[in-house]
Amino acid sequence: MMETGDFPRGKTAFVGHATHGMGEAHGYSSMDLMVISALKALDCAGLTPGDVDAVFTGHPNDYLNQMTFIQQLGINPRYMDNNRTGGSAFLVHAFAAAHLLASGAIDVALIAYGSNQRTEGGKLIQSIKPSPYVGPFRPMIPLSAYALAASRHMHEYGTTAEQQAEVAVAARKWANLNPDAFMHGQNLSIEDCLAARPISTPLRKTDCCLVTDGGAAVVIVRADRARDLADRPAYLLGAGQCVTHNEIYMMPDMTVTGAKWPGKRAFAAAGLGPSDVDVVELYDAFTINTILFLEDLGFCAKGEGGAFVSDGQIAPGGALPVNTDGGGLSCVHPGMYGLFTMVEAIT
Amino acid sequence: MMETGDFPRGKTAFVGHATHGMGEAHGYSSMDLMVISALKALDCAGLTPGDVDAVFTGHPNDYLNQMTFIQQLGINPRYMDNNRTGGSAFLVHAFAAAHLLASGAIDVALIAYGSNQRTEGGKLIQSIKPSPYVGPFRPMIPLSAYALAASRHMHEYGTTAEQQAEVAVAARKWANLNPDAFMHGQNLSIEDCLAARPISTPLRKTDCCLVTDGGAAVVIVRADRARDLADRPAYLLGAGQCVTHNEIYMMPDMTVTGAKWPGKRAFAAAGLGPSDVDVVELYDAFTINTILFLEDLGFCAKGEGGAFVSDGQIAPGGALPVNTDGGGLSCVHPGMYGLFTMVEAIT
Amino acid sequence: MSYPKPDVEYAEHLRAGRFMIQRSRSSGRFVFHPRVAEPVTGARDLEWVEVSGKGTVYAVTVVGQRPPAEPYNVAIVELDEGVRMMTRVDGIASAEVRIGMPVTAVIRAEGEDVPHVVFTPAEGA
Amino acid sequence: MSYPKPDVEYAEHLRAGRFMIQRSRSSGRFVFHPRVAEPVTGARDLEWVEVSGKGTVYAVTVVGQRPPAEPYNVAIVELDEGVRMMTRVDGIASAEVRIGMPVTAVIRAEGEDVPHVVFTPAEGA
Repeated sequence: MMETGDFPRGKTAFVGHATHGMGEAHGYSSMDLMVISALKALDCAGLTPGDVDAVFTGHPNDYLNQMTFIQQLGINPRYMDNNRTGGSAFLVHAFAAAHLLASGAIDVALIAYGSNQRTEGGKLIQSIKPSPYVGPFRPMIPLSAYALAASRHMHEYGTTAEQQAEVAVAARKWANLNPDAFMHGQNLSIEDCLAARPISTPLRKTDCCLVTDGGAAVVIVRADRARDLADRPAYLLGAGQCVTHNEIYMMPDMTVTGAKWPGKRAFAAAGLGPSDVDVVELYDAFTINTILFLEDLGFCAKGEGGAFVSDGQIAPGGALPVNTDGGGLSCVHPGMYGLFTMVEAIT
Repeated sequence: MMETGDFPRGKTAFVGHATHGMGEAHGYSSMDLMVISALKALDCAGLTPGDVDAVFTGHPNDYLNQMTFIQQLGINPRYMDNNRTGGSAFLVHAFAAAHLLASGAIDVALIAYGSNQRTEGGKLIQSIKPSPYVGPFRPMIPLSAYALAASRHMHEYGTTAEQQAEVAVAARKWANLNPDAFMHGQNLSIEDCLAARPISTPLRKTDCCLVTDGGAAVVIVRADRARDLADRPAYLLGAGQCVTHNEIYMMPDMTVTGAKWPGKRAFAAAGLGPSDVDVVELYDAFTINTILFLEDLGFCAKGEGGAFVSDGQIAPGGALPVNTDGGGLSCVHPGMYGLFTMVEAIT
Repeated sequence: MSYPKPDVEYAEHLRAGRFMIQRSRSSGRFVFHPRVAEPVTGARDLEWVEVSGKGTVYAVTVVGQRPPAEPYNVAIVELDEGVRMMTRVDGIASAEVRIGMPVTAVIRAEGEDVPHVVFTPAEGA
Repeated sequence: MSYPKPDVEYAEHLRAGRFMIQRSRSSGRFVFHPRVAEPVTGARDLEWVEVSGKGTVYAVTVVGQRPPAEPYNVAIVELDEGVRMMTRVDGIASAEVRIGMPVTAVIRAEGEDVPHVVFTPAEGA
């Protein structure tokens, strides 16, 4: 049997990326934001929609959105993927794209996302009723799930509200260096965070991601072609996926996220470790996420994430820059933040 | 650049398959049908849920169904895919699974589907409003789209209502050989079809697929392991995907389906052609589909599909057996028929 | 945010009594439905052009309804400019709509409905 | 169709006043939520077992509501049998629910709501 988990290290590269309508995009549909972001990302590489033969997409509610997308752009794909895994979908798309590009099944992969959830005004459709093991207890999903994880992490490791506030403040400081960030120009202090309204304890308003509009897109090709299309291709060295549960009560250890295992696989594929990393972009839907992911990806030991993010160590000027666009907490979060982590990482 | 469209011919094989609850499955949820089908398919290969490291799923309305699915079965996947492309999704899943298995990214792929749309009673959720270029005209989607295609095929090639009825009658004859088929035991004649109620002309009730419940699952592994897990592994020789449009008015030529291009790619990958094929399983959501696909896959010339299916030539005893389970027309159609074509093909 | 809002603009033209579709300045190719860029090329040079309103029925279906509601037709019409659109043929019994029939556009923009274009049989046809 | 309907059976047990969860005959492992087969192994030998109802709060959150509605708690309780479930702790102010607190199950199966299990602080704790 072949060795499992073989990733085509460095065989593919990002050659284009763009965002559009981050913040409020009045009058634009989610599809408009996907399409415009895609056109701009293709422009970066000097490519046209007709050059694309694989699309990977996300949209807040149209579950055949990839068909509308290719119809809008005149793309004739040999592979389409609208795999939904939550906001992380686009990272999984990149994993699949890398394998399919490397095998020669596809030549030019376009990953795109758009959502006008802020200006559209909360018309999100609940697609399925909650299970009988969750529904009667009325958790705010996903907020209360992360709140429960935070309560457990605080209990086991003494993580404090101040440490979680450090994550929010660091994100805000990065946002204040990014003119495109939705919260650009609005200062935030630890004291502000600690005084913010509790939503689902221990999470307060400042522990939670924004609700914005926004679109994003990236273009991936094989490495040999990348050099012709971009001055500085961003090579994809490793990727991985894991799922541990659906409903929060089924999480095997509520202080350990699924990031642990694919993190190991991605680092192994890349031949790198946490100490080789200069900048981290991760999915900060809530402040506890940043702490959990830094632990689970090996940047610090389990339980030490709170101390790790303190004293501005992940903020501008800190030891390890994290979410340098301002993150889902202070830059952009149109429902799914995942693609923005990749755009920021390759910018 | 690598040659495009490289498919890992024969490097993967189906080692398990099952259906469950075809017809009416009172009291079972769509997820139940997925889970039970998956367990039965794994049984075929002597595998357990814990052996599975990649899941590919479909469900009528829960767009994070793959998470519920892995939670139900205790699967810890390194890849999950709930890519939606309509009822064809599972064929696309097999395409992706073959590439990821061949590259070593995954070891055991489980594709599963379940839907209780019949007994649940039409509680399908319309996830997004139709576009302003379609909505005002109130087509029945997807029925009227195929009706429009049928109208054009009849106009250009003289295809008749009788020829479309031949497809329905052939499907029923196959269903009458299959005790699991929903319409087993109910005869159908050309005359019955021509007298059936018009729904969206030229399509009559007998030209349209069933509304049933049903679940299905298949298991795919690399070929070297397949020989240890199944007496008669079914090797996957070729596959392909194509999308030409989303809304019917955007279809480039309304008599040529997207099956044409991936059909060529799949045959090329396999090193085979239509004349090598003994049995065909295709997606007969409507009788015109069978005619169009047989043309587009090269079993006959464009425009000759009506004559090709006449005189019982795709029915039991005919020259080319098509949809030997009875198809979506007479066996099972829980909203997405695609996975059942694979199950029947490898049975 | 310098990108156009083509769906909005199309509807505004209809409300003003103009049946306009987009055409690429560089390729001269007409485009329907409205978009922010020409398909395939991605050219951002689409301009609105008023069209003749003449076309031909390309495909048609009649949808049955529970009586006493009347059956209605859904048609695909190919404009003389070369693009196709979904529509309905009014002014004739639905069962009489035929593929190949020449038709003329009529704007429906009254009421709260989405503005849209239907067709009637061409005069003298 | 010889497969069980575990969601239905769980609810029926609750309506009959029994808090039952599933256990695999071969492995002895308890399983929650209800299923048709043991996770990981796929063993089809799950049987219903009445449980002690004793457990410990594993995690808790208090959800704020617009006044005058009161905040309510959502908790994860680990049963002595080793499985965890989502629930609520009644009989105490939500702000006073603590991780590690021993609790006892109470069945709520009245009315039209989905039958479910909540907990109250264990006596003497």
